Amino acid sequence: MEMFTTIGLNHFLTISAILFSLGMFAVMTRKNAIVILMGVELILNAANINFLTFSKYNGGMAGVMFSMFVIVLAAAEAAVALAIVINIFKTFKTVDVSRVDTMKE
Amino acid sequence: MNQLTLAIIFYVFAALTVLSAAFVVFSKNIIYSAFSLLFTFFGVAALYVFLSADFIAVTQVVVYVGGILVLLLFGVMFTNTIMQAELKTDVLHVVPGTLLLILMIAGMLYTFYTTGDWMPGEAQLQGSVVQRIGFETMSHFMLPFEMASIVLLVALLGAAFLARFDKAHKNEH
Amino acid sequence: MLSLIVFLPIIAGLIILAVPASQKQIIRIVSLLAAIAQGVIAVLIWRHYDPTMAGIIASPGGSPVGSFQLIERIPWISLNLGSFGPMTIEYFIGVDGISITMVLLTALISIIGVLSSWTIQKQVKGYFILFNLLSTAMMGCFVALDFFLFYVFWEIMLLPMYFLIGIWGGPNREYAAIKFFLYTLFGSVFMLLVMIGLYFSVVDPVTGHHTFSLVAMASQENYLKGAILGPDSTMWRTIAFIVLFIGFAIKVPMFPFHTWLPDAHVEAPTPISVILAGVLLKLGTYGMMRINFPLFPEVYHAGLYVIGVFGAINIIYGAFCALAQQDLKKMVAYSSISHMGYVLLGLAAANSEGMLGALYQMFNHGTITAMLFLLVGVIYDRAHTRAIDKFGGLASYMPVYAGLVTVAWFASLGLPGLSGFISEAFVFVGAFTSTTTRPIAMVSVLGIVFGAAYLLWSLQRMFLGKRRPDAAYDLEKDAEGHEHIHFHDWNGKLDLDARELTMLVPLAVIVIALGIYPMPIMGMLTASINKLVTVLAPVAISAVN
Amino acid sequence: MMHSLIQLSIVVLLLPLLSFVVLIFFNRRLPRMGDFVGVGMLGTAFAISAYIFWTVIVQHYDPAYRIAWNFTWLDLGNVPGVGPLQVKMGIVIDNLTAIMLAMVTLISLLVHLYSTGYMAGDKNYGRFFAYLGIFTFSMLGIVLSDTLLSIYIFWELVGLSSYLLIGFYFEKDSAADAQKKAFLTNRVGDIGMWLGILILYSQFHTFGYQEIFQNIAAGKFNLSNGWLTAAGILLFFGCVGKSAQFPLHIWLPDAMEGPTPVSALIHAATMVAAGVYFVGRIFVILTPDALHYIAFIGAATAFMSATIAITQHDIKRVLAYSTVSQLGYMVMGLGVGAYSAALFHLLTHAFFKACLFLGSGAIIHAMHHEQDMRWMGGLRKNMPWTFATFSIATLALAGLPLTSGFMSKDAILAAALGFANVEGGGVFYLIPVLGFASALMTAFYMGRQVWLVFFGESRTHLKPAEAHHDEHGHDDAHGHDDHGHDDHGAHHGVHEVGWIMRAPLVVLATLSVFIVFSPDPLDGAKGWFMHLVPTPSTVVKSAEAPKTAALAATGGILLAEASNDAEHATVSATPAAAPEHGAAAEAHGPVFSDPRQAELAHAAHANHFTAIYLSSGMVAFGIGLALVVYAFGAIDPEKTAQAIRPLYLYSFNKWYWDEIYDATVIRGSMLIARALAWFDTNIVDGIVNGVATTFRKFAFLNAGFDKYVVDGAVNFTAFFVQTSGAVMRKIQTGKVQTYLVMVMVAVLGYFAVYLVQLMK
Repeated sequence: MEMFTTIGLNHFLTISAILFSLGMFAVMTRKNAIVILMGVELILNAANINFLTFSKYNGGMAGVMFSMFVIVLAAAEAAVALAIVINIFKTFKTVDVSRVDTMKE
Repeated sequence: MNQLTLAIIFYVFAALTVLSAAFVVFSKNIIYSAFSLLFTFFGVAALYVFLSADFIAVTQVVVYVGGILVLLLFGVMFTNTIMQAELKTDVLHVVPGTLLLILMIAGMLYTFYTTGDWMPGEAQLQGSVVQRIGFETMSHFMLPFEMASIVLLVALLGAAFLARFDKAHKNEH
Repeated sequence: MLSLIVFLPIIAGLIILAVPASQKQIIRIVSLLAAIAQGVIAVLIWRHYDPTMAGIIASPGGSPVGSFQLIERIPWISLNLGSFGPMTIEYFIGVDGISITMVLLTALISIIGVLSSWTIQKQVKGYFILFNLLSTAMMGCFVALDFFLFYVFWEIMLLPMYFLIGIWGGPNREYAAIKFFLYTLFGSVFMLLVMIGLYFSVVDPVTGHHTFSLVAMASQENYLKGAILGPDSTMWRTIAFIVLFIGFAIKVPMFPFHTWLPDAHVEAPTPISVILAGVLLKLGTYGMMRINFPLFPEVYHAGLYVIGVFGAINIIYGAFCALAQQDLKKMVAYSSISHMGYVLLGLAAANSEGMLGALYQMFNHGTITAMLFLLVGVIYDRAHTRAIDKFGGLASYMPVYAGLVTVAWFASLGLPGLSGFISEAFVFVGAFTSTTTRPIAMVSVLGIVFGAAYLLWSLQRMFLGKRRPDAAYDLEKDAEGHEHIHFHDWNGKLDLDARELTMLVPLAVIVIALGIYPMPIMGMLTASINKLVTVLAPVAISAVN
Repeated sequence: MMHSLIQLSIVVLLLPLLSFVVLIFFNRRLPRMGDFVGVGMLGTAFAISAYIFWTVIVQHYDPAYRIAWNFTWLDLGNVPGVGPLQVKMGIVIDNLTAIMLAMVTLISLLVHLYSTGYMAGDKNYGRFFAYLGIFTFSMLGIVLSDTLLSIYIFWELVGLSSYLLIGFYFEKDSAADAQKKAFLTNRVGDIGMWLGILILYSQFHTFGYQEIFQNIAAGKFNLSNGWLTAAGILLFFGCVGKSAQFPLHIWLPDAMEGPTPVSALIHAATMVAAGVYFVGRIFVILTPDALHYIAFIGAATAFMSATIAITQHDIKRVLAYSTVSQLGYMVMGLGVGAYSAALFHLLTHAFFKACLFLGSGAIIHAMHHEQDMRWMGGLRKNMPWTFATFSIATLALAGLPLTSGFMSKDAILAAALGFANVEGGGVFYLIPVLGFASALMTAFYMGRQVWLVFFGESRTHLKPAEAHHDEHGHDDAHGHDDHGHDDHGAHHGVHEVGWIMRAPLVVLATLSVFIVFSPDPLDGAKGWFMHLVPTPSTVVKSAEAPKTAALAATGGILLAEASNDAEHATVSATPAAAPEHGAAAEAHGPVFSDPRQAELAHAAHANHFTAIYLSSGMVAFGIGLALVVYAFGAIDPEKTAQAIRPLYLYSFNKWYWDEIYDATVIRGSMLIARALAWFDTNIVDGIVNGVATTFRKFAFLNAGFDKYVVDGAVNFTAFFVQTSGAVMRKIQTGKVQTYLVMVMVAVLGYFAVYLVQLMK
């Protein structure tokens, strides 16, 4: 019972793991490029949770700083990725990544 | 606030986060996914607060909800005819994806719960760390901070370049 | 001189190789010029030929090349085989009376063949290159005096013929081409074995080495005792004679090896039929006279009756088969079989008259059959059919054509005054004079009647009477009530045009001229024939053994 | 030097050839299609021939007159076993040649003239004269030939010209059939002749008559006597074909499909007589057995065709069978040894038969190509000239005294009687009996013909309508203008033919009178012909004759022709009969050393008057019978025909020979031909293809091993690489997510390994 009432490291890690897996699942299975991006955001969030969790329970500031940089990079990534998606849409008239397979031939 | 109240609040936000994330992933409608993502981000921000990172939580809300999510929504609207009855996304690799999903969660949880000795437990962060962030940024993490700013600048320029109108199209006007 | 006449066509072929394929007219003219040059040289050789020199065999104690003329002899391939001694293959060519007539015939038929090829439209370049190669090979066969060289030319000849039938032929051309090729190859494989056997059995009296020289081989004293084909090896000599004979008989073609001929003729384009019947068939009997008989005279003598019987079968069987044909070209092809039977019968007579008739028949059959096939080609060009029953009454509408057909047909049935008669007459004279073949000759004369029967019958069905209801042409009346005929898909001249006349009239003139006075050709032959008969006589053979 | 007569004869020979060459190439470019060329050339040829005739016959008047010239045509060199050998051609002029030369050129000239009228308007008018030219050339070649080879050559050339002329109206199928039939039938005969020539050549290596005769006389014929008989019979076979003797007579009646002048020239007067002429040339080498054979063939032919001629309706067909019958007489005459008489009959027959044919041509021409005698009648008044000449010729043919035919026919019949006596009766009496029976029938059918054509009333209107129609088509085929047949009931349109056609008739009728040939109307032997063309002595040794006598006999006729000098012509005046017996020769003809020949000559002479009485009686009876039947109507021919219907049909259908040949020879040949062609395609070629198939099957077997075992190993490697590549290729979808899945699988794999390591 104590395991559930006392919130500890493992709780956060569990949420992070679930978020990561869900993000991974979205990236793997969704055809829509934007949903894939959402998955990527989930993964990044899961990572951030991990950073902050270990930072809190270790007492170091590195995790906090890194999570800040991750957010910055996530913003940059989102901008660039969306620009690319829009270009893909312009070129292929779709954002279905399974149809964007010209390299196969 | 006693321990239990905190635990209950944690579980509420944890549930919010996980369930909304699951909805993001499993919903077939992109718009629903996008709005569900909003709740995920809020939930995560709440979890950050539990982790003594209130500044990060605020940043999370500002950047993700105010920036990235809006960006994603614009993306959705640019790439789909909004008047279309259903903005669906098809799936592929459902079976291997689901299997991997379960295996990953199971594997990671197994690892976490069997590895008990990576918590020192002595020097925990307590209270707000905004001041320390400021010190750290200007001292230890000076270079990464500057680099992050450059990366942001370059990314913004690049994104703007990529997403702009066709050059040739423009020249005609 | 002789090398020039042999290799001129190949030179022309090389020139054509350099001409772009689209320049069809240039290709044709180059070929024609080569053929005409060949003809001119052939006539020059003929004029300078000394008909008193016999050839055939090395004169005892005299020159090792015998009384051949225009000799060219250089070592071609020399190998030192260690214990076998040196092996020499010579480039050894020359002419005697037998080959000079064939050289003339080949040159003549080549010119006709090129002219007749003018209408070929498909892959002109390839066609003429092959044609020239064929021309060289034929000429080479007739002048080669080295067995190996002869064999090389003989095999070279097969290849272009195969392609010329197989590519430019009729609907069933592949079958005909492969049949021709396999048949002839079958014959020549054995020839190769016999050739090697002969090489190890014969010694050149001058050098003392083994030799492929046909002149040396024709003298029985040059054979080694104890060798595989030496004078005492009766069994092997008999076998060698028989397989060699079959090899040549396929080319003749002799019953029962004749079935490639009708197929090949029916499928081959007109110029190739002309070459095939005009020259190639003669190679079979030429080979017998040049190689088969002089090298194995005693077996030849033992087999006279059999050869004669096969000749008679050819004559009568060919005539009967021709009588039953509906396809004009097939009829002419069977008539060739019948006429080559006369050659065999003449060879079986083993006397001067018969041999002379046989050789003269070879020449005449060349010219007459060329005419026949050209005339068949003329009507096939116009009507796109060769069915004898699809005509009728043509004589009224195409008088010049009908006239030339009459000349050719009557020449073929052996009408006196035309060249075919003299050769047939001499064959019969010879065959009847020889007691061996006398009964055969008595039966063979039936061929005269049946020959006339199928030719006259086809003449009647095609040219006489009125247009048949299902004829291959339309009958039209003009405003003045004169009847004209019109062939579908034919816009050229109805009667013979200038090119066709250029081919046919000289042949007709030759046929008539040689029918009235045959000495220009016969005079070339007599010395060689008499010599050949002497060499083959049983007396001469027993004297050696 | 060449004798001038030889030179002239060469000119005569070549003139018609020149006419042929000019006309065949240029007839459409010449005015009048060049008929004047033909007529002019023939006129010149006849003039020269007449000069030769004058010189030889009138000036020399010598039974043994003979000049010859030969040249080397082919030189075969020094033939092993024979020595130097040449094939020679030559020309011989003796009395017979001179007479034949004049006869052929005269009739040819007359026919040329006649044709300018008869053939006028034909679209191939010029070509007709060209063909007449080559025919005349070939016929003169036969007459002048001095070797067996050259006579054979011209023999076949006559066959060719006959072929061309019979098929002159080649658009008609019947004409095309007839020309082919004629040529092929002749070829059958020619085979025999050629074999005969071959027998003689194989012994002597020469074709020359004189050399062969000398060699036989010298006993150099090394084969048995049977071979010599065979040679004679085989040579006679040429005559059987050309002179239309039984059993090869079938072509001649069909040959009437040719234009009528051609029938007169070729198929009555000259070409068909060539067979008789040729047998005359080789008469001396015929053995008694061969002569018997010839006599029987001749008698059978004469009788058979006479019976057929009785029932025919076509005016030309009656004449054609009569020609066959008369040729049978001549052959029979030769067979019984009456050489002179037979050749005499040849000459007289040529004139009167040509006259008859030209006369019938005139009638046909005037009747607008009506040939059926049943629809004629009463032409006497319309065509007096034709009637007169036709009648004279008819009397000559029937053999009534005062005509030429009487003399020659009587001589043959007398010889036949004598022959039967000499041979000892029995079956040999059949020959004179058949001869006299034929004489009777000849008189009957000729009387019938003259009466039907010239007497009585016109019967044109009796002609059935459909028959009319047929005749219309007939006319069209002839290419003549169609005058129509509106002259029913009377011969309004029938007029006497023009002078150019009338003149030849008159000339020929004149030549059918006895006085031309002999002063004594009852005995031809007293005439110049039988004096100048005496029966030569045989060179064949009779069994009973002593050898020396036979050799001596040959001395006279066989001239010193041993010289092979090509340019040297020998003229010899050695008489055929020994001149010392001149008086006897005058009375009894030549004196023979061969006892059989002498006996025959004597018997013929002895039976001379018997024959005259008998044959005159027969002729009178025959003509009388014809008058009784057709003039007085005492016997109804229709009813008689009904009464003896099988016989009538047998005769009317020409003894069914055409049908028999069609059923046996022609069908048989075609059957064999088809069978052999089938055999060739299916059996011979089938074996070839079968062998090929077998080899191919074996090759497939071999190839199977090669393909599946040897090549299989190689191919498997390639197959493996290819298949695995194909599987791998499936993974490379080009979709990033697929790769991600794999990466994750791999990561989880490592993770699992890590966990397992961790748990240890």
